[in-house]
This record gives sequence, C-alpha cells and structure tokens, in this order.
Amino acid sequence: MITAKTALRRQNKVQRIDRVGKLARGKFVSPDKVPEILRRIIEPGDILCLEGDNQKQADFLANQLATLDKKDLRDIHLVMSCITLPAHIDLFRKGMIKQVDFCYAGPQSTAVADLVKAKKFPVGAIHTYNELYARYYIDLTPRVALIAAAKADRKGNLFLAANTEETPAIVEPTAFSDGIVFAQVNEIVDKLPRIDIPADQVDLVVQAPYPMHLQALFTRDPAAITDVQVLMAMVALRGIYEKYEVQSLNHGVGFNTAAIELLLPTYGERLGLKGKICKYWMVNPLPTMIPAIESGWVESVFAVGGEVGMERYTAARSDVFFTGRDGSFHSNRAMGQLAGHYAIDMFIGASLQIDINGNSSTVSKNRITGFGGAPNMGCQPTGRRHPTRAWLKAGAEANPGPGSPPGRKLVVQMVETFQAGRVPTFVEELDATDASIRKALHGVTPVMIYGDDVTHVVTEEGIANLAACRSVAERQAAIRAVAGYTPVGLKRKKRETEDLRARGIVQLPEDVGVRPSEASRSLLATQDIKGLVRWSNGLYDPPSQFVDW
Amino acid sequence: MKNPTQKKTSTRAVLARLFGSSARGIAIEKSVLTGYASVGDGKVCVMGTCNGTYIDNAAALRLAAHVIECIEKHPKTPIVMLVDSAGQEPNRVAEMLGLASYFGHLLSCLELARRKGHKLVTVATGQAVGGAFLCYGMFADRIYALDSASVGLMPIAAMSAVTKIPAAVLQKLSKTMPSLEFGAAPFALLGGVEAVWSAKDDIQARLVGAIANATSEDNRAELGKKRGGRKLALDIRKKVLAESAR
Amino acid sequence: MSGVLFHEQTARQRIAALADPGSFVELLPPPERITSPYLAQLGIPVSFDDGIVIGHAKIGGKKVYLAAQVGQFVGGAVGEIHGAKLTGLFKAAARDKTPCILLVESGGVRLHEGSAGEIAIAETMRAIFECRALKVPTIAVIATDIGAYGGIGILSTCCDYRVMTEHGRLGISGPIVIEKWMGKKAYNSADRALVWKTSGGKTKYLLGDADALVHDAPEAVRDAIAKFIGKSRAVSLGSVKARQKELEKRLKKFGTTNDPNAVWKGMGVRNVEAASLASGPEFAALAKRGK
Amino acid sequence: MEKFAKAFPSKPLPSKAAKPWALAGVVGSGNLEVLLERGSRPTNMMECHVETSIPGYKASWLAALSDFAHHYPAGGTKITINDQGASPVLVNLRLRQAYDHLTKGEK
Repeated sequence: MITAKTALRRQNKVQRIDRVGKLARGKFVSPDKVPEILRRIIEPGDILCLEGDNQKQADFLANQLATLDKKDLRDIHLVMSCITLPAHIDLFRKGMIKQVDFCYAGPQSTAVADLVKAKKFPVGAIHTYNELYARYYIDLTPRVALIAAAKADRKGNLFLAANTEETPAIVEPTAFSDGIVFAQVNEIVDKLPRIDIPADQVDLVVQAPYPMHLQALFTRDPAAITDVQVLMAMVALRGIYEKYEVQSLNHGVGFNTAAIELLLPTYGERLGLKGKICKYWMVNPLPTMIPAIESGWVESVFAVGGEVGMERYTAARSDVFFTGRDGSFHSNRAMGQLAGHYAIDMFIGASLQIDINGNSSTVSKNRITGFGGAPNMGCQPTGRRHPTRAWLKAGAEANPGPGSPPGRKLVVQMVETFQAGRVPTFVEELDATDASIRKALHGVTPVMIYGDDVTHVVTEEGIANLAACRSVAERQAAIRAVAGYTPVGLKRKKRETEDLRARGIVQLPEDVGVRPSEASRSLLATQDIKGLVRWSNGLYDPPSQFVDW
Repeated sequence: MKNPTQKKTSTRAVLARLFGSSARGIAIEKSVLTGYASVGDGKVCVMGTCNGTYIDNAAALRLAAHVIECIEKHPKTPIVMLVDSAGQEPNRVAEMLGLASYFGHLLSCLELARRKGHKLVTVATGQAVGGAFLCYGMFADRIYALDSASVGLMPIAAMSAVTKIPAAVLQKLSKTMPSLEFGAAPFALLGGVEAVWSAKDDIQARLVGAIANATSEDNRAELGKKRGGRKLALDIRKKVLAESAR
Repeated sequence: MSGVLFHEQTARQRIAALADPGSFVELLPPPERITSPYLAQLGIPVSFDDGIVIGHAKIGGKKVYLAAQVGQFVGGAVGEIHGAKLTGLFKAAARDKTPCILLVESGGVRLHEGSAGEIAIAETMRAIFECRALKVPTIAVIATDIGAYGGIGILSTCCDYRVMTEHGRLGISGPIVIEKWMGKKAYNSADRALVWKTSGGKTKYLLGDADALVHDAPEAVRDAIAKFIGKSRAVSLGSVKARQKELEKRLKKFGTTNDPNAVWKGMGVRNVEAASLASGPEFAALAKRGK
Repeated sequence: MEKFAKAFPSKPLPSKAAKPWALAGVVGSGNLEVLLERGSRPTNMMECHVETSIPGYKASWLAALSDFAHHYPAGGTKITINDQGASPVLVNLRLRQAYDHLTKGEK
C-alpha cells in the first residue's frame, strides 16, 4: 500500500483524486457521497485540517467525517483552530485521532477536559491562531483541508462573504503543497459577487444541505451590562484611554468592553475625547459599536470575522468597514491577528483568573478552553519599530533599559474582582498550573496572557499600572491593591497600597476623576438591542435570540 | 406534567353518584361536561371536565357558553362545576391566541352568574391541578373534593424536578407544612376545599347540603387558619386591611 | 421622556416613578420583616417584602392602591405571604372604592410554597371581581420579560384593563415549558423574536387582550394608568356575550395557524417589519387594530 | 445559608436623617437587599446582620462592612442584609444607596 510517507506528494494527490473517480462530476460531488469520498481521500497518518474557528464552521463536512469509523480512518493528525462541534468530539471518542493541534475549545471545553482525563485527547500543543496558521507553513502542513465557503461558481471559485476568517490561511499552505482542498458551500451560482479563493486552489466542492454554522459570538446585549461594568468602563476611559490617547485598539468579547463602546458617544463625548481616542479598530463588527460609529468616532474597523446580523449595516458603512467591490463585508483572521499584534496601541480584554503575578487563564481542571487569538494581541510585539504617542508614553513609564524597545503596547486586563457566584477572579495560583493539565500539555502551563506582557489591570477598585512597577514584589502589591475583597486582596498591606497610590501606580476611581455614584447604566448610549437597531437606522438585524419585542 | 389519565369507565359512574339518574342530562364531548341535572328537589346546571383532559381555548369557550346559556335561560339555577383536568396543555398556538384571556373570560362568566344569584359549587372528582383548577373550579363559592381526587399544585416529585430541591427534603418539610403536600386532605387543611367526601358518604345528600349552604363569601383564609394549614394568610390580609384603614 | 426605561427599574423605583412625589405609603414595609418561613426552611434567601411592595399613593392627585411585584425575587412568584398581601390590597381597594393597580412581574405560583400560593391567587381573583362589581377600577401593568405567567397570567386577565409595553409578556405556559412539551422544532425558546410574537405586548394588543400599548417609560405607563383610573368595565351579560363572540372568532380565524405574522396581518398590520421596529403608540398607529 | 452578626465602630449618624429606614437592592441571583434602620444602640456602633446563600466568605463580608463603617458615619444604625451571592462591590454600592436614601431621602 502506498502511504503518504513513501510516495511523492504530487503523485499521491493524483492517486487520491483518482480514487474518487465517478463519485464526483469534475470537482462537484453530491452530499450523500461525502462520507465515501472522505474515506477515499484521507490516508492513515495524514495531517487533516478541519476549518472551524469560534464563528464559522465547516460543519457539514465535519458531521460527515464523524459518520466514519476507526476502520475507515485512523491515525489522523488533526489540526484545526477551534474544537466546537459535537462531531469534533466524536472523532476522539472513536479513537481516530493520533494527535491534535488546536487553539480553542469554547463550547466543548468540558468535553475536552473529560477526554484529556480519559487519555483520549493526545494534544500536540494548544496554540494561538497565528501560531497555528504559521505552523501550517512549517511543520503542520495539511494533506487534506475541509473548508467552508458561502458560494461557489461552476468552475469552483469560492466566495467567502462576510466570513473570510481563516479560509485563506488554510487553503494556501494546503493547495501549494499538493494537498487536497475540499469545500462545502451554501450555494452554487453562475456568477460570484467576488472571488476570494480561485478555483485553481480548490479540488472538491459540495453544496451542503444546510448553510454552514455561524455563531453570533460578538453580540453583547446592552441590557446585560451592569452598573459595576459601567464604573469600570469609566475608570478605564479616564485612566487609560484618555491618559495615553489610545488611537488604535482591539476590544475583547465581553460586557466590560461593550460598556466602553456604549459610553463613547455619551460619557466620552462629555470628556471631549472624540477625535482623540478610539479611531482605528481591529475588532469584529460589534453591534455595540454602532452608536460610536454613528456618532463619528470611528475611522476604520478591520476584522478577523463577521458578525451575524451586521451584514446590511457594514455594507452601508463601507467608509468604516473593509468591504469588497460588491459592498459585502470582508474579514481575515490571520491578517487581523497580525494587525492586532503589531499595529495597535492597546489590547484590552477580560479573563476568568489572574494570579498575583498578573498571569491570566481561562483553563480549569474541568474546562480546557485554550487560547484563540487573545495572546496574539495581548502580548508585547518586540519586533515593532513604529512609534505612536501611546506606545512611547507607555514605554517611558516602563523605564526601558538599554536593551529594550522604547515603547510598549498597552496590554490591559479588565476584570471584576469576583466572577458570578462569588468566585474570586484573583488567585494566588492559577488552576491552569494543575499537574495533570501540565502533563497533558507537555509541561506547558496554559497561560492566556503572561503577567510580564500586561501593563494594566483594571477592576472596580481601580487601576494597577504593572508596567510602572519596579520589582516583582511591587507588582504583586499593586495587584493585591485592586483585588478588592478576594483572599488575594485581603492580604494587601495598607501602607504599601498607600505608597503605590502616592506614586500613581495604583489609582482609585476618584484618582482618575470618576465618582462611583455616577456610574449607571443610564449613561450608556442605549440600554438594549432595540436601541442598537434604532442607532443603525434599521440596518442592524439582530439574531432572533436577541429580539425581545 | 403527565399525559391525561384515561378513566373512561368512571366518568359516568361519578356522574351517577352525584346526580343519580338525572346525570343523563349531562353531555360529554371531548371530555368537557355540559348539561343539567337534579340535585335533591332542585335543578342544577353542570359543567366541567373529565378523564383528566386538558383545557384548551375551545374547551374554555364551550364551558363559558354553557354558563351564559344557564344565566339567560335558567336564572338563579345553581351551577355545579366538576373538575378532572391535568391543566392546560403547553402549546404555542394556544398561548399566541391568548389562552389566559379565554380562561379570564370563563371566570368573568362565572362571576356574572354569581352576581345574578347562581350559587357556584365545585366538586373535584379527579385531577384538580394548576391552571385548570384556577380557571373555574377554584372560583366557586364552595369547593369540595372526592377523597380519590388529586388536588393541589403538583406532586412532590414534580415540585422537586422544577425547583431542584431533593424530594426527600420536600417530603420531610411537608409533614409540618401541608401546603407542600399533594392531595385533597392537605388542600382542605389550607382551606382550599371546604370538605373532602369519602366513598362511603352519600354524595347526593352532601351535594344537596353543599348547595344549600353555599354563600358568596370567600371563607378559605379563615378555614386555612382554623385548620392550621395556612397560618399566615388571614392575619396578613387583616393587617393590610387594618393598616390601610388608618 | 426621562430616558429611564420602565422595565429596567426595580419594583420600588417603578412605584416612586408612577406615584405623585412623596405620596406613596407602604403597607407592611420591610422593617416589619414578614418573610417566608417556607424559603427559610428550604435554605433559600428570603426578602423583607416577600417579593411584593404594596401601599397607597396618589396619581395625578387621585388616591390609588398600588402593588409592584419583584421579578428578581424567585421570579416574582406568589407564595403565602406575597399572595395574602395582594389579596388584602384588592380587598382594601374594594372597601375604600379606590382604584387598584398591579405592576405585574411574576411567573405565577411559587412552587417552593406549594398550594398556598395557588389558593392565594384564587382568592385574589375573587377580590378583583369584588372591586369590579363595585365599579372600582383594577389595572394590570405588564411591562417586563418576566411578565405575567401561570396563575398570574390568568389573574391579569381578570382586571378591568391591561397596560402593556412591547417588552411585556402575557401567557400561562412559558416558552421553556412549551419547548419541553412540544419539542424544540415546534417552539424554540431561544428564538426570542418568536417568543415575543407569541406572548409579547404587541401581539396581545393586536388581539385586544391588552388595552393600551405604551412606550417603555414610566411617564408613558403613568399616563395610561391615569386614563384608566377614571373608568371601569362592568361584567354584564352584554359584555360577556360580546367577548364570547370575539374569542370564538379569534379561534376560528387563527386557531390553525402557526405563524404569528399571519396573526399580525390578520389583525391589520400591513408592514410586519416596520411594525416590529415601532414601539408603543407608533405601533398602534401602524396597526389598525382589528375587531 | 450562612448567618452572622457583628457590630463595627462608626461615627454617629448625622441626626438629621431624612427617614427612619431605607431599603436598597433586591434579593435575586447575584444581588442582595440592604435594610438600613435608625435607632440602634450604642450610637457609635454600626450593627450588622448578614444572611447569605453562599457560605465561606465571612472574612470578605466583614472586611467590606468594616470599611463601610469606617468611611461613613453610620453609628446607631442597624444593617440587615439578605444576600443571594452578590459581589462585594455590589454590597458596597447597595450600602451606599441605602445610606443615601436614609440620610438624604433619595431614591
């Protein structure tokens, strides 16, 4: 038997396609033939890439793959960014996977933790997005890639609509190494609105019986934003955005940052910050940004992915969003992550756990979530050379030595001191340091953002400027000072806190000009989804799970 | 919730026990009862449910129509309401059409009857739970239950499933809090039914007495306090009345 | 408008916003600590008002009795104390011939207290009709997503008038219960657009089960209440016969459709999309409410 | 459920308090109600009673209440809390709201 290892790649590819034979008409196959075709084009030992990030999923192909068994397919080295679907989990339960390299396991994080415990989840490594895409070009080049597109034309050209996301990052390394690219599409048409992937790079196409799965991941209902989150948002706006004149930035997915977006047209406007901050964004088309965009705050938005319901709005605001000639929204995950790494003043995000050194993680013994893209942006790009005001100002505070870059990206962790149910956010030691997790990850502790990269921690208690700390002990004291009534916070020493406050390393809300009693949801540009629809002049179509009228 | 229990054999038997041979005047259509019968020397209007059926929009309307007819054609005739219903079936179309309003309409018709001098007496014959009991049976002047009837909010197992409180905990508490217990007897302790009629009783005679003694004064809170099953309700109501009169 | 959303307010804030300034007098106020012995026994936090604030106040100078349920507290559900406060209030209203307004926010009977809550709802229904027989106006305001469900849904339909906002929901069985019963295909409870088209204020207004559809603002709710406290709706042979006809017609016309849009169209909404976006009186203007 | 009580030294409440009692917050998931009443003795202590659905956080409760007693003149008041898992920041916010209602009659 010829295996992938012994044959020339190109010859081997021809053989695989030959095996498909009459099951396909040219490139096109019918849905019911897909399991058999997968059986014929995938060989033991293959590196198989399944497209699927936290939003867009080649779910039809994944579901068909999961109908196969170990006797059909085995020893697969699975590479994919997000383990999201029950079908993905099935592949492991059936013992078809010999190794997996991935980034993130959001909805399946509990199932993944269980599989790890049962030793049925042989992890190579958990990556960040760009790290994994980079490895597709180095040592994890896919032999077969199963991808998803919105539309194909009769030649097999693909249109990716608003959700380009990671498709190019998968297709290019696969197609240019004699791998097989198999695309599921929602529709086959005569003429595409635009060509995102040329037919030349596509081997097989199936029109899926149902449209690909798209998760509305970035929609945050303003109704769920709390007064405390508004308080934190006000503190961040004054103590960081205003102070450093942050012009280019990324926002994580969360209610904290949604509160900031909704404060720009109200509180931000009152502070006279329009035009001074928040002009250039690397962020998905967040519905909560609509009021700021409509109020003229935003120059441009580049995104790693689309967002369900924002299609008409983004098309209408092509002056702000990147769009194709046809007017439809364009995203690119790899390029977006790259932009978020090198070209922004600030990354701000939340985390489930932060230790006394500022390391953060979303992993616990019972939930292995992984990383996604946050660490690509929430880190110091020491390869950066271009200056901006924020970068230089933050750099100066960090008092760089002769061997360090002069600037620093602002990497901000914004968290409440407690999670729901009085679970403390601040801990002495991360759950992620658990021995069994470290063992499964070959000795690596799954830290989301390293403490050394973090410049500020914002809580409802105030701001800790970690970049300005001069020692590990000082950094720990600064974190305790804003850790409130958590066990970590209760250990703070009054005098130490007062000293840090005198030096501006710790700032309470009043120190940055925020009165906590002012913090109220009524400051938000809108308090519900309906308001976002109104701000968009009816162009935003919220998914029906968000419609409460 | 459970499927309606089918007790086809017993419906006519129950009607016969209550109304003797005059039960022939009661029609059963899709488990909804409407008609007229005799109790003692007097004529009564009979309406209600059987077979543990669900009450939907149409059933509520048929019951309401019967009450209206009784008001128009048989002034002051006592109305006997029989209850054997598992409640309303959870149904989206029924909700969309406003099932609550259909029930509210049925209650309005009964209220009109009361104001026009009809006595209202309920006998819970089978299941008397949830919305089905609220939408007519519990609205009577006086409410009675056969001891075989399943009366109450819901059985402890169901309560446990919804509240996530272990059934054993609820079971134990129900010893001192009859409100948590399911059945005609604990419901009577709360004042929710005037009396429970046993199999040995002369039901027809009881019904005669019930109709004769019915008044439109709602006495349930008083009964609940007297019987010790609902210790707080009456005093709190009185307190509200006293404080608001100040 | 003040910009304050009615559905965002707490029960106490709602009362403060509706009543003439300083006019509200609470009955059985929190310092009396009349809390549920059932919840205490079950190890569930109690509340000093047991989830309902009651009292009297003036609205536009006219005395009213007011009750506001606290939806956050065990879903606003009715236990023995909560229910007794409610019954007492309507009885006081009947005694004093003073209008009674219930700001509804309740899933119905508080299961943790078993049948006591169910009987209390039945008793309150009797008290409501006592008011109505005396031409004392009773008004239910349903303006939040917790809405009026279960026994409280039925109770709300016993009042003279219902004031709703588009966020309010009125029904008996909630979407999760129905989904469990009929399956996700028949009713996906996460499809909130469908949930609101099924039980939301707009649909209820179109069908005539809500008497006013107002903006989600305390001033708008107050204006609607002010309009209704001067009138009442007698339960008469004529009125129940008319209602019987109306409900029969409704069942015949829409009883076989699954599609709430068909109901909207059938009740005179020409442009469903535009109507979906419109609120309160603007919605009412877009829909010539069918008979 | 966990239940505890403690009194904290606090400067006497200004005598011109607007109301005899004030209530802030509601009992609900992640929320609490704070009942603040005048007329407790001695007038240089703030008396606190807490009932919380999440046991094990007594230390952080006491620290938060102690800080409040330190920052606000609340001597001679009695605070009673029904809690369903509120975070300390929310506890603080409710205490302040109740205090404002009591002293200024604000809603």
